[in-house]
Amino acid sequence: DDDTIKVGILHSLSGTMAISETTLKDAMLMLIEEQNKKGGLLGKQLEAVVVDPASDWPLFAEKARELIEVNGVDAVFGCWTSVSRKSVLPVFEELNSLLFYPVQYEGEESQRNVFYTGAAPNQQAIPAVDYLMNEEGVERWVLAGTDYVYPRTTNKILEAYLKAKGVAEEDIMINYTPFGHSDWQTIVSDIKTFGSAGKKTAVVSTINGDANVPFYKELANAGIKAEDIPVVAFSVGEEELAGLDTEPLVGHLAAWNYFQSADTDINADFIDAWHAFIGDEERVTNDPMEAHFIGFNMWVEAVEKAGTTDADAVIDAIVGVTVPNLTGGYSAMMPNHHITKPVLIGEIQDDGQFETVWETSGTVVGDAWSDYLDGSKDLISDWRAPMSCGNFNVKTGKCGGSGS
Amino acid sequence: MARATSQLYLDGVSVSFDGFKALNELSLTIDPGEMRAIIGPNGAGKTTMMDVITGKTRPDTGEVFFNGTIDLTGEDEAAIAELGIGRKFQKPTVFESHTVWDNLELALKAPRGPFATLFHSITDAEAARIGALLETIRLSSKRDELAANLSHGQKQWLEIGMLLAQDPKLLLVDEPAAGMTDAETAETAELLKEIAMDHCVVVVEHDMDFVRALGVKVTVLHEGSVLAEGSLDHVSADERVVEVYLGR
Amino acid sequence: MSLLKPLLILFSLLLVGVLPAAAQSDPEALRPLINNLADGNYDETQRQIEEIAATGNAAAAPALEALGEGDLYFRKSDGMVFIAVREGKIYQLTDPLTLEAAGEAGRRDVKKIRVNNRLRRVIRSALGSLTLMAPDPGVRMAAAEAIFTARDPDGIEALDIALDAETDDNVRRVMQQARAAAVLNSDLGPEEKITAVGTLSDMGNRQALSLLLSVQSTLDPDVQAAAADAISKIEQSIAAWDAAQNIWFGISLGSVLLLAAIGLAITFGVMGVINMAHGEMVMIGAYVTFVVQEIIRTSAPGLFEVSLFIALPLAFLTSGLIGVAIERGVIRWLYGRPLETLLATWGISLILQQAVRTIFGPTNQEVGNPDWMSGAFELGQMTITYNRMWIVVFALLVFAGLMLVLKKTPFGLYTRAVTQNRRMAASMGIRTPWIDALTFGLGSGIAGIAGVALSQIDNVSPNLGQSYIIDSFMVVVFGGVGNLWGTLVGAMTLGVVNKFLEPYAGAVLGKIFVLVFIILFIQKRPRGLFALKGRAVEA
Amino acid sequence: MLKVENIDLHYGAAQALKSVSLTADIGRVTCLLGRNGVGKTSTLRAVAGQQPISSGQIIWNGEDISALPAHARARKGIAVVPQGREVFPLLTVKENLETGYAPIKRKDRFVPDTIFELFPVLKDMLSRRGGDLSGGQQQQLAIARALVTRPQLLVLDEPTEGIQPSIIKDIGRAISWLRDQGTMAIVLVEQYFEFARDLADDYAVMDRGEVVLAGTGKDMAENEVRRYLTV
Amino acid sequence: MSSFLFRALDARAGIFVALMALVIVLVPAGNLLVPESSPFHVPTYAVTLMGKYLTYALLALAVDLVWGYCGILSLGHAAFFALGGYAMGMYLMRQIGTRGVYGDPILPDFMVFLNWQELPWYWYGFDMFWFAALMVLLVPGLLAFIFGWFAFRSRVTGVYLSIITQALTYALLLAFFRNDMGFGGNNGLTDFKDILGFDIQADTTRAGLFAASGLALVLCFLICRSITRSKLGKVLVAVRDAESRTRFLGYRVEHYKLFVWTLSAMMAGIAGALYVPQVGIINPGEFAPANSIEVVIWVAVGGRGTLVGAVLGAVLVNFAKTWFTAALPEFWLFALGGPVRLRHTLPAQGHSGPYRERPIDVWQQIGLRPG
Ligand SMILES: Nc1ncnc2c1ncn2[C@@H]1O[C@H](COP(=O)(O)OP(=O)(O)OP(=O)(O)O)[C@@H](O)[C@H]1O
Ligand SMILES: Nc1ncnc2c1ncn2[C@@H]1O[C@H](COP(=O)(O)OP(=O)(O)OP(=O)(O)O)[C@@H](O)[C@H]1O
Ligand SMILES: [Mg+2]
Ligand SMILES: [Mg+2]
Repeated sequence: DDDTIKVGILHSLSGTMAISETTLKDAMLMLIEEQNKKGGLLGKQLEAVVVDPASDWPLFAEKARELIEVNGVDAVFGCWTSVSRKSVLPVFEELNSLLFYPVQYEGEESQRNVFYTGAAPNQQAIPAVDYLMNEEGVERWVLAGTDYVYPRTTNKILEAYLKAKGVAEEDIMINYTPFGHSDWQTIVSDIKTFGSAGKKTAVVSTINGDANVPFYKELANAGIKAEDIPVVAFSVGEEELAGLDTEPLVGHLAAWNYFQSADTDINADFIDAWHAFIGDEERVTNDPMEAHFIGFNMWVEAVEKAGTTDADAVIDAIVGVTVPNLTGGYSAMMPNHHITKPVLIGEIQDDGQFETVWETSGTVVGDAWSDYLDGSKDLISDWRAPMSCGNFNVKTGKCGGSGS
Repeated sequence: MARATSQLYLDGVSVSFDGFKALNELSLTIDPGEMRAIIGPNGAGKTTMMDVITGKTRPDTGEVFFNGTIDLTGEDEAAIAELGIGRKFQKPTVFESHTVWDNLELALKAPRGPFATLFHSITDAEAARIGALLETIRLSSKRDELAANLSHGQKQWLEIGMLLAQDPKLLLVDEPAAGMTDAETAETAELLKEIAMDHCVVVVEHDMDFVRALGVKVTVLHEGSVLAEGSLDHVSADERVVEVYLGR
Repeated sequence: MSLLKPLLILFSLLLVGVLPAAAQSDPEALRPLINNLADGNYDETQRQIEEIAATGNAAAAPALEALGEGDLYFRKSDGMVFIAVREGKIYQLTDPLTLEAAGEAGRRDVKKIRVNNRLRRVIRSALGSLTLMAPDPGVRMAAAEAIFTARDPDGIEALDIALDAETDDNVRRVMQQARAAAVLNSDLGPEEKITAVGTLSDMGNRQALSLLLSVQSTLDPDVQAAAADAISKIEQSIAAWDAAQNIWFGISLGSVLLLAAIGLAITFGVMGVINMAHGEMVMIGAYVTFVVQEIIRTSAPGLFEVSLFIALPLAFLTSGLIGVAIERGVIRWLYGRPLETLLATWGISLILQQAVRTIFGPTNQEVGNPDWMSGAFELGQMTITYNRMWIVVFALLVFAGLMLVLKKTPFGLYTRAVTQNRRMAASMGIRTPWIDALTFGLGSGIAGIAGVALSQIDNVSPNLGQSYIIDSFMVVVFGGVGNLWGTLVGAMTLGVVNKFLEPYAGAVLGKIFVLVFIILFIQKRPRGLFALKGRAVEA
Repeated sequence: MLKVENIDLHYGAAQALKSVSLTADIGRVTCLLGRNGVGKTSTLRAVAGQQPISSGQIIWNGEDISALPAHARARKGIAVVPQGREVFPLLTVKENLETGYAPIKRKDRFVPDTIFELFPVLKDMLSRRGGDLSGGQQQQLAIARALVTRPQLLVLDEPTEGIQPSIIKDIGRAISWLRDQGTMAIVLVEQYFEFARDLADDYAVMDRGEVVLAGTGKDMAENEVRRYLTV
Repeated sequence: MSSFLFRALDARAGIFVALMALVIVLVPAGNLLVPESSPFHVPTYAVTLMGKYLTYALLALAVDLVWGYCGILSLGHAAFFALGGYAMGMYLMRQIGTRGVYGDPILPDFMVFLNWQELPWYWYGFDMFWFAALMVLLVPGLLAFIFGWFAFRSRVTGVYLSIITQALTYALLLAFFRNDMGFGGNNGLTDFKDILGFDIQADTTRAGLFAASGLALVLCFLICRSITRSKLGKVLVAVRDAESRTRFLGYRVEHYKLFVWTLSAMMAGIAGALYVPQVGIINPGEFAPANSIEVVIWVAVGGRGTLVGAVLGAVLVNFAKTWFTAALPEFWLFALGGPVRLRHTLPAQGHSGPYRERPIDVWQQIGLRPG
């Protein structure tokens, strides 16, 4: 039927990732509903098509194909883990459709059909480390993460960055744990030991998902206070805190581009709308939700600009589109398909919210390619004509990476 | 000396379970072609002895030799079976989800390796042999029944059939007449005697009429070792045998 | 939130009431300083705090306390500073010095004075010197500890006064340690410093070590030598304690495994049902805890400390009844078909997960730790967290209780008889359907109470069960199916092995090694650690 | 007293019993004889409730028990010694005996001394697992276990199988002693003709799922019966 | 030999093979030859989907061979599937050449961005298809052989075996998650470009892969069928029912088990290798113990010990999963859990099936309980 524009929602509603992704599905449904209230898009109503890839990576590809080929959606909002995104990439490329990806990730990617509305490492990790170094005087670093690509890459970047800042090898401790790790006794005690060497120590945590709750519980019980050894996390948001008694965790940090506590009218409206939509005053908002908010509005604007939902037209139209974000500023879609975002450092409060203790003065442009990794420091991405390349090598002047 | 010419040779075999001696310095020699009846009270160690011979239980001490030269204590069950020792269990154990026919086919003497069985197709001679065995054990009418659906006695018969199908050099038969009518018992005795003409047989039984019908040398076990040996009349006259086994 | 205010006032009154009269001469003198807190960045705020502390005026304590807690606000209209507590859409204001009610304000009328970790540290040490003379030994202890971490030489004077007055030996010791820390950071003479090193060396723990390491380079050569001695002494004793700590970690992990597996030791070990829904029973137990706490939070906050004791029987009943329902509805048709029980219970586990997801939402739920389950105590150089300790105790109690039921009651005997030969058990007059249902209910109920315990250390989410199911099966099988002692020893062994591997191999490789260890171990003992032997088993 | 009236029994599609009728009175031993596979065990299973019947009635002490589950029948005083022993392999001998407490009153929950007099070997092996016993020992345990329930109807399926001669004699004496107590009806399936003949007050012979001959023990004519027992 | 394969082709198998042949021809034809406007056109989406089902069916077949016939309940077969998949994935990665994002001619992208300097030795040779194809068989086969050699010789049976197979796949899962292993960590291997020179996204390639999966399935089906119908098949069933009795007949049970176990692992490997190019990704998630359990469920739904049933079960359950995850995204687990449960609540065997008759023997099969 041609009287609606279909939007695909590709978030796991069952399996291990449902815990995070279900909320995003609801957020998308809300955004679509609101847009329809405003009269839809190009005079048509939007229709959400929800599927459940069930936290199963190959199923993501299958479902993406189904959305595009069978349901004929014009854009897809979805994925959380990197591997799910990697799994669907070829599908979007082959069928030339659009994916808006709302989660912070390790970078090192820029694809024509994908728009990265979450943070790249330079929009999250590096400012956080800067903050700890400058404000808290941290000299010794524990980089603790779950053993997969995002933490590995982020830690690689951070390690390079810290060394560049003169931090000695022995002042960096790197530790990886399996997914869903639940017994943190040894690691917490190691952190305590590492932190007792007489230098101010902090933990940079890329611990993923469910493992955070037992980690923080152990941390709190072992009496590690934020004043002594602060932990700054990149994957812990309001949603994760909802499962925790935050009283003992006050002062630990997180770096994001959005906090629910952001004191702006647009955010207050967003939260009100969310509570009304979900029918629960207690439900929190979080950064990936904001990313979808931004991504969705950018898509709407680009479609309006292009006058069509045709993928090529939208891809051309969307670069440069600027929409308000929820923290009071504006975010723009950059030629590398990443967006500009402010970086906020927040401290955990006893009510489960974050309070912003520091923020960048303006917005930061997301880097597809890190300046701190050998393979990628010469790469740039620009999807505008004439370059139209995701991995242009400024040294060789050629599109197609850094290899010889 | 005795060992070299024997078919089966046990010397000083002891087995204990958590301190309880099931076999106690048991020595026994079976000559080639001999049939031997073994009797003895419940718990005397008869079944345990068979377990030791067939590799199911390892003796704590003692020697077990087959054919005078082959040390059985070092072999596993399959190897011992391949050497030519077949066994009927006290409690009938057959392959319940196979038909009676297939039970016999599996037991039939033939190469036992995986590749041999993979490419095996049944020959006329084998089919005829199975047919004959079915007659002998009177299960022709049940040949396509699953073994699970047999009555207790029929399973006993099927197991005897499987033992015959293996055509082993040495047959160990644990209570073949249990659960059979008197007439069938007599018949079983005839059958065993026939087999004993060119095989070596060791029979365990509590039915004295059956043992008498076999008419062979009898060994009485008691508390894991030999109490008496000789003809049935000879051992029945032994006071101790009457005391512990036959009763008054 | 609403609780906080009266508490705060009470606390402050306690402080104010007993401080030496001189120090609290004129609270109003502080007002401009306090109001100054309203402006400026963190650096400025820090200076203000230090200035306030320098007055030595204890009346400033409540304000600083509130600042640290994030409860200090300023009114946008006039820049006045208040302690504010949010009630719904408005804030209740309290004067920070007189602690009298000061009206209310709308959400947009006041602004919070921001603090970060650095400021909290500053506040803590400021409060330390202000509260050294408090009547409550706990407060004095905290104050001394604050000075210890702050290592601020300015505290020495206050400490000396406080030490003279101190009556409590424990507090006195901590004060001396705090003094030693401050001394090492000061420019006092070498004698003083060597004594201080001695005090720290006796203290012997990581904090002392950390302190010595950080000041070592700044010391005179003599003192440095003493410090080096102290450091190596402390390091030695810590190494020995580390091994003990590892064993403790292992036992504590083992107890978690035991708790997770013990219900399975019944449904799977005793009954032979490959119960894939076991994890969900644990999960349900955890959700029961959540619901209990939620109800307590809204209608009887005073009961929070005993919430777990209320949750235990309820979790047992809930999971147990669900277990009975599953047994009656599904499993009983499948006895003798264990592999199909695998399928059926797998289906059930999916349904239960999704049901919980539908009812409670997919996200984590907050289950709080009562006070007696929070924090830690020191045993020598070992830190033992209360929640872990109680879980170890609890796991052993559950184990003992279960052992009693299975070994010493007719119910246990009948259960084992039924699983060994259902038909014959019925002919002996045992009501097999009852026994089946009750046994499955018992196993599920035990899983439920395990859930109560696990809610204290892990996530409460629909996935909770999934994360324990594999480990549980490993434990039961490793220990030997059908043997409860095996489950106990198996769980503890795997826990300790894991914790000894982890420091060397890392958590990921450590876990892999444990799995490989299990595989190899089963080769050696094909029927588990406590294998049943003999004819009875092979037959 | 037990009255089995015209029962049919099927295993799947195969019919194992055709209109079998049988009675057993208190204070009498009823013997059931027949070749392998004629349906003796099936009849006993029907009585004990281990196998459902497809038609007919089983009446015990005037009550129709055909639809009761096995455990309810045990509670009405029916005890079985099954073919193939079926002791609980992982329970100790003592525990095996204690399973017999299930259907009886609390005050009766002890193992009568007569049982150990009859089977002294069990007394020595109380803590050994049932499955570890020798075949004959298991058989003794199975009989003892049934007696612990103080049954009013004792159903024995080939109780002498695998038992040494002296104990067979003891069991024979025990059965007549139990009969003489006058509190118990006994149904005995036996292949061992002389043993059966010596004990039988009544007898029935089965063939191909039917009762083909029945009468009192006194007129149990050897030849006629033997005809059905030979091949 | 001919008689060996011939034995497989009785009427039932014949029907199955004929049907499969039809599918193998018609589906690609419907995709490539029938114009898109026609109602008989088979969309590419459907071809890939069905191709995936076929590889799952092959995996289910492999499980049925060891479980249905030999009583070895493997809760770790996904490991062999995934290893086969990785072998193929490595080949596909090497085929990318300079088309990766970094354009490195040798190193796959994930190695470049984690600063690997050179290709690890175990990646050598995977640029050649024949080598990769060999590894698809050898790696799972060898692992299965070594694992089985020890386990069967030590007479690990029943649940103990099941659980250590689970431990095996779980350990591999964790190992492959590690970035240090050199297999791309959690992200696994993706972004494949072509296979044997054909563009992996082309419709013709997809149709070809579909046909290849179908052929592999038919071939493996015939092999399994001739095995189960041979005397060896009877020995397997005997082992399943009464392992120790089989030994006393002189059969070396461990050799039999090892034979089918290894064979089955290799089939699983083939299935994995065909799966990867069709779904476009292989990552450690494939090792997840839950996956192995799911395979067992397919087999059980279709009917254990029937081969055809395994194939049907796999296709059926996966079709249901595809359908429900789209149609009832929030509730598909209820929908899937429900039937699995209901089907088994029905007293399948009436009241006097062999199972009720002899509970102990079935218990024995998995070693839970003595007979
Ligand atoms: N695993 C074991 N643990 C303990 N005792 C055992 C074990 N196996 C056998 N026994 C004991 O060893 C003794 C010998 O048993 P065995 O089965 O050999 O006797 P048997 O002579 O065959 O008796 P029957 O005539 O009753 O069959 C018995 O007392 C039995 O209880
Ligand atoms: N579980 C079963 N399933 C199907 N058929 C069975 C089953 N059990 C027994 N039968 C068949 O029923 C018939 C009667 O068996 P039953 O066990 O009652 O015989 P029986 O008289 O006790 O013989 P026996 O003297 O050998 O113990 C036999 O032909 C047997 O094949
Ligand atoms: Mg015996
Ligand atoms: Mg019978």
